[in-house]
Amino acid sequence: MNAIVKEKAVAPEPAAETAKREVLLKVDNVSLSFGGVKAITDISFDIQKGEIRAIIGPNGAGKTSMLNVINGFYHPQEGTITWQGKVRRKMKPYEAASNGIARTFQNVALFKGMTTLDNIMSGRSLKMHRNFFWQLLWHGPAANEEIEHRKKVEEIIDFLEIQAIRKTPVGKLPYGLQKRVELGRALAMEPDLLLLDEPMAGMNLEEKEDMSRFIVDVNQEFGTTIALIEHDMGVVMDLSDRVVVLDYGKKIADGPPEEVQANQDVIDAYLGVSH
Amino acid sequence: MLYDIFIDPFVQMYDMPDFFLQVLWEGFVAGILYALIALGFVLIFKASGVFNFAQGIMVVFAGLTLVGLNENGVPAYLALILTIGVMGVLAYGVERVVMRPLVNQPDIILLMATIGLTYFLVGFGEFVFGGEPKQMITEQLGLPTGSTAFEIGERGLVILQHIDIAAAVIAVLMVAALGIFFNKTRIGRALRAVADDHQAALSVGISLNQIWAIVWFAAGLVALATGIMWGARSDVSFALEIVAFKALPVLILGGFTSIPGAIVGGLIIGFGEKIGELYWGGLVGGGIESWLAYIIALVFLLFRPQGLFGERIIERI
Amino acid sequence: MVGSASASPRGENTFPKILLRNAKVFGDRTAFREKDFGIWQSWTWSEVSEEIRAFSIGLQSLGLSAGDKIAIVGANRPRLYWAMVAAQALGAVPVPVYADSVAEEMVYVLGHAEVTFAIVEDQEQVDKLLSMSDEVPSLKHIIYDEVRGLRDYDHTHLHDYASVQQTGRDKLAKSPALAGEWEKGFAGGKGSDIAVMLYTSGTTGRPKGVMLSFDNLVISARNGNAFDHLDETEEVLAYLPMAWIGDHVFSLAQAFTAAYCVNCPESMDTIDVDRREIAPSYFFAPPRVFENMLTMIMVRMEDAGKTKRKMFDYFMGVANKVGEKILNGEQVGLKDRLLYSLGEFLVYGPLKNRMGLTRMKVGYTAGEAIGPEIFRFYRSLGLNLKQLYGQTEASVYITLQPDGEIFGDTVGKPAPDVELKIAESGEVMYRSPGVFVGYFKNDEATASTKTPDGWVHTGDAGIIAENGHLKIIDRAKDVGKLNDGSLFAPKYIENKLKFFPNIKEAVAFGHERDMVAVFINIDLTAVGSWAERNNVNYASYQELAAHPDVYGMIESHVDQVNRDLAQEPMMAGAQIKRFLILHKELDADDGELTRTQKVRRSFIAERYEPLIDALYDGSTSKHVRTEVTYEDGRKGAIEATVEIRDMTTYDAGKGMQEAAE
Amino acid sequence: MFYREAGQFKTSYKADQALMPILQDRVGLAVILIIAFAVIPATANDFFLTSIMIPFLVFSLAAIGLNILTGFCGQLSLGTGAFMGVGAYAAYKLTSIFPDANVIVMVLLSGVFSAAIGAVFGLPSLRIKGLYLAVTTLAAQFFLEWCFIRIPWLYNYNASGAIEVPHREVFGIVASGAEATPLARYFIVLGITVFIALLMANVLRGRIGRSWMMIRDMDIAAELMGIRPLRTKLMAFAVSSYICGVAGAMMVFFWLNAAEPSSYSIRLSFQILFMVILGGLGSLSGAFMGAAFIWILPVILKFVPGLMGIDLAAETIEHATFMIVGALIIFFLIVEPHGFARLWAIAKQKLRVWPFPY
Repeated sequence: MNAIVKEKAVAPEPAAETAKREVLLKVDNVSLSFGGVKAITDISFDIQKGEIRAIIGPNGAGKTSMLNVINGFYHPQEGTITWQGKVRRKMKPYEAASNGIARTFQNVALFKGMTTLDNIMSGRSLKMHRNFFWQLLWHGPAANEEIEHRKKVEEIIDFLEIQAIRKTPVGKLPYGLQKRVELGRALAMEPDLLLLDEPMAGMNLEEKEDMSRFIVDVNQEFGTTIALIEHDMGVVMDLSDRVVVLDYGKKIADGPPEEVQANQDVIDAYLGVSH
Repeated sequence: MLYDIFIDPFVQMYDMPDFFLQVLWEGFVAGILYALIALGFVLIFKASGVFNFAQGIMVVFAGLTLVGLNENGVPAYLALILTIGVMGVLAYGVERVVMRPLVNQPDIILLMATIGLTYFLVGFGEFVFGGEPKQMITEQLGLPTGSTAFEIGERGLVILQHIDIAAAVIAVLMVAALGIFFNKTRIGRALRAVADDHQAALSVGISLNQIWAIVWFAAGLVALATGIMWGARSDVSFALEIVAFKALPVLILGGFTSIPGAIVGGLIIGFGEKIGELYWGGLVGGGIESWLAYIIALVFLLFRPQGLFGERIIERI
Repeated sequence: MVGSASASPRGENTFPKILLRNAKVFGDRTAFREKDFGIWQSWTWSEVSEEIRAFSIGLQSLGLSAGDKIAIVGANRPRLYWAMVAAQALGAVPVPVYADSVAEEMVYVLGHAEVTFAIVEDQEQVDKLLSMSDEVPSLKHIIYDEVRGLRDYDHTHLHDYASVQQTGRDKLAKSPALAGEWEKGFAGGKGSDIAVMLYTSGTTGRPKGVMLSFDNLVISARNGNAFDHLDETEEVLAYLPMAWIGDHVFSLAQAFTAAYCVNCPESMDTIDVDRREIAPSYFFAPPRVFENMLTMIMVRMEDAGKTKRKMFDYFMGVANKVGEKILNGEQVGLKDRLLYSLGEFLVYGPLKNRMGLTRMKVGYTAGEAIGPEIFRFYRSLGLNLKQLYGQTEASVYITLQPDGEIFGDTVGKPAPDVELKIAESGEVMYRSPGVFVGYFKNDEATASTKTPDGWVHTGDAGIIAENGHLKIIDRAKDVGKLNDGSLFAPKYIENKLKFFPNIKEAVAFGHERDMVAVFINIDLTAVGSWAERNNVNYASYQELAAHPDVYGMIESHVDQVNRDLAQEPMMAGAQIKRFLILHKELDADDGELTRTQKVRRSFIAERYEPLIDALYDGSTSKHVRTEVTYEDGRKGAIEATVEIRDMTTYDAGKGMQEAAE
Repeated sequence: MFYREAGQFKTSYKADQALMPILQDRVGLAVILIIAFAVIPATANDFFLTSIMIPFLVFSLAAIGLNILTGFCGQLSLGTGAFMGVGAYAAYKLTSIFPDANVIVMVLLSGVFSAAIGAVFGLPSLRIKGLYLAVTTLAAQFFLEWCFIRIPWLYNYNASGAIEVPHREVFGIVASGAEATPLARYFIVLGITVFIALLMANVLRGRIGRSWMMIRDMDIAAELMGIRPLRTKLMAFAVSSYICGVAGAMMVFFWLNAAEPSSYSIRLSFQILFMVILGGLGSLSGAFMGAAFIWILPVILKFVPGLMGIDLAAETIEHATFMIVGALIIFFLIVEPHGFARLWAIAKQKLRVWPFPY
């Protein structure tokens, strides 16, 4: 029954798909500066539903600033951001979450005092509603709510294969695992858009491969749209459907990996950057 | 009512300029003393990032030691020198016993340690010299007493205590001295290096421990001076401990690491407090001196969280 | 004793029937647990029977029918155990396969067994099977437990366990009569029917498919239960390969017949924690596991504070002196008793707690001879650890150590209903209800192993001691003679070496040679931590193995072994003359070990021929290059210059006085 | 060693999320409670109750209050004393306005007022962090202290300027006022403290407790995960102040009988802060340990010389005590900056892995 082999369909070709996909987030002519210093200059691009979108560029290209703009931590002086079809007003950082945007941080920003479990549970905060007085009682509604969310969290722990460190305080974990927990925390928010700020920074090859696998799985299993920053070209090229390249706060290229890779400006920008 | 709040005080200021001047002077002197205490805080904070709650007690302690020694028959000037010695020993001890083991601990822990130190010094001071208030040995130290009165307009009168003038002068001298110490001397520059960047300081071969001992000693001297001044105006007692908290709002205004800031902050608080008390305090039954300073600082904070001289903080992630 | 009566009703003769009985008698008792999503998910017997029924009917509708072979591939999971019974209910024969076996091995087994269905754990296994579907034309359907990563696969021949089960449930919902029919389906099942096919990872040649009937399993299982008074209150941990007879009997046959609870760990890296949480009352493990636990204990104690270590050593001394006596209920002085109970509080108790053996009523080790000192260590802690001697072909049980008759060097008396005899060749032979039906599609092998009147060749050389206990010397074919005629039993020597925590594996040579020489594998955990403590830096196993200090350490161990051997008249002639430390760890992926981690002597002999020559040509070092297979299947090679050391040997009987004590 | 966890497994999340998943802990707690509710009342004399147990419990509660704010939500406060004062004065007014109301209810109610005021002074915490925040709480401290002095209504215009606890009965038992028996007071204080501690334990293991710790550990990350900083911090301030308020009220009603503004001075604030720091930031059990240390140690020290036959002037001992406590505080900060709770945690871990070092 060679049948099986033949019929085993691989994941749909991204390139083919992208055309039809609807736009989730659109950035138009955004500029950002701190006290005169321009971090981002007139950048426009979009992120489509269900894709893995990479933002790459040499150090200091304004990648992180871009991310901070997207999730409302910085407010651009110029330009508009269209989120799910609506032009987004100036919003408070905490509103990003309720808008369905989750993120991880360049240098892990876990809650050091808590266990892996609690860290990921914290991702559910927005989805839990039992008020203070139920919490006082604990037994009954509050406990049930907790349990129902614990189930979700356990699925994530299972998904990321971190059962062994479930009850370990995150401070004690090796860097690679911390990154994984942070990803889990973001996943717990069940975001529409997941922002990953250098998810593989400071990882060894093996860890990088694991992380890549998880990122792809997240994208395929949950259909989560992912925008990730990485300055390791190699990784990005395998992972992402489309890539936007920044350099000195300006956009120098945008398109599918192979295209971008060929682009002369990109090559120049990366000259001297060892990869 | 509104009249009492918004008009009447200013009318009074106009009607009785002499009184107003007197108030300003009081504020000025109080400010100087706050500034002096704040100075002690700044010295230590600058060099070690430690918020030294014990500064207030060090003032009292210094004063007590001086007076105590004198009471036990030690001639004033010798007592003064001995006290300086004691402050030196204290500085060394603190560096050895408190600072060194607690290096790199979170602020709050160090803060707590200095409060622990406060307890210890209070206990120790009382243990040795007894708890009851003492008279500062102003004359013996050859500090001016008495007062001079100035005629303001007709029948207006402003009285300046000589000791206050002395206080002002000494304060100015001390600031000047510190300024020179920081900018001209090797250790002083080293100190600033430490304040800016521990690693850098270490790399140019400065022993942090040394530095700490020195700043604590410097702070000790400042405390002594403050103690004398303050003691001369009221008397030397642990009530001062509370007053020492006033240094906090001062620092808030001036910023934790700026010496000029400390002075300016001190004066602002000094003036604000006295004027507030004498012209508005009455409306709420007086005694607002006890908290006005903090409220001023609080309001100020809300608008400029980094202090007068501190630079702006940009949040990054 | 709770329910021990109900542990041995003879009525039901197949697992499906026993399942129904358990669902009736022990309906609300927990039958299976699995650590999943952070807690122990539990199923009662009635739930289990419902699950199995639904899945079984689901399989039926997929076309699984009597006589079909159905492969079971994956780690221990309730669903996989259930799948076996579900298949049996339809008259199909489950064929558990080692999940971690390399592709070729698996292809052979699946192909040889002509499996039509495969029930697998997850994507990894699915991919493996898909990749070999060309070589295994009989395979029609693959059913997986873990959905992850399989969404985009084509599902015409691929099914989700849950959905198959759902089909069953729906059908049942539609026609409740179905349940009855399903039960009727196996009501007529005979005990002589084939229950399961297990492929023995033979130390030589291709694996053989051992066909075991229900009678084989059910009867031996009941005997086993009766022998150790096991009932429905036991807790066991299912963590050994499902394809191995041991696990099959302990986690399925005995579990069903005694109706006790089977617990499946969360994952292989949480196994220690899971064992501690469950604290099995009936525990089975190959010597390797006990060796590792002991090594772990020793390593950790090395890192412990001075006083703690003193205390530990002292009380271990006490235990060594009186522990076993107390366990065997012999006379012991009051002082010792008190000391021992103090030790129990300070050391033994906590140790058992850490190992998760606190509640262990009886524990077995088998598959290989266990180092006598290791064995004694556990017994001296008050753990009723016993040896058994068994085989796939015997449905495990051949001999067992009865309580109170425990001797480190023997494997016990014949199990209930087992007849035992020693052939003139010295080979151990047995006959029992557990004796297998035959090798699948391999009559000549069957014939050569099993005599017409039902006696089975174990392939082990042994003697029956005066106390009626069987003593295994070695593999029959491995026992050899040195050129000077003195007896050479490699295993015996190897086990002596392997007792030292620092030595993980040892291979002895000497048959038809002038002297005994050995390969040694150091234990990376033990030696590694030793290296840390003595800040010896090393980058790889190879480097550490070659380190002079390590050599020195191993040399002292080998010397100790020689001293021991010298004390044993039979073995004195076979002392170790030369040894070397291998530059790589022996590894199943390279075919050097079997899947059950037994050394493949002959294979190693070929593979490392140059080294063996070097051992015997007197050279003091040898440069070698060796092919290796990495976990991900890539191949590579490692080179090294291996040092060889000479050993002094001792005259026979030297140090007899010690032995006399 | 004592922790034999083998065989303790959880088959439900409910069990897994229990306050004390480990059997031995539950047993330990049970023992402590039995001692507290049965043994001590049966054996202890009035002195032990009034000058050790009652104040110890009162301070423990206050420490829990401050711990919520500083230990769990990371907001440093020096205003604890004043917030306790608010509770005390509120309770005093309530009892004098509703003479027939149950005094215990009044005490519990008084916390609401300090909660409100606490929240108000918490407002700056949105923009102000760390030591700076400490100053704003100092403002609260001194301002409120001033209020206690300057607003005669608060103390019913007593000439003394102090508040004296009225005689009140609960179910026919004298609960407050001079005639109240130490035992009655003890039970009330114990009851309230245990009750509130339990409630807090619940809150802390749930969503809200987590949100506080999120703010404490990494406020930016917390915010980007949808935690509203102000709301969360204010809640911490309110809850913390409520508890401190109740503690303050208990302090005067069931311990001191009378109090004046100076009873709630900055000294008290520091005392409580020490209990929290030495006990261990972010630990409920730590609050109790800290309180025990800071309160009971001096009491013991007072008697040591007497017991050793040395007789010293009361104030000399007083001073010596000050020195020793101060020194010990520094000592413990050096030994274990994370407090007794951490020490216990370490010890417990050792016991769990015994005889292994890890």
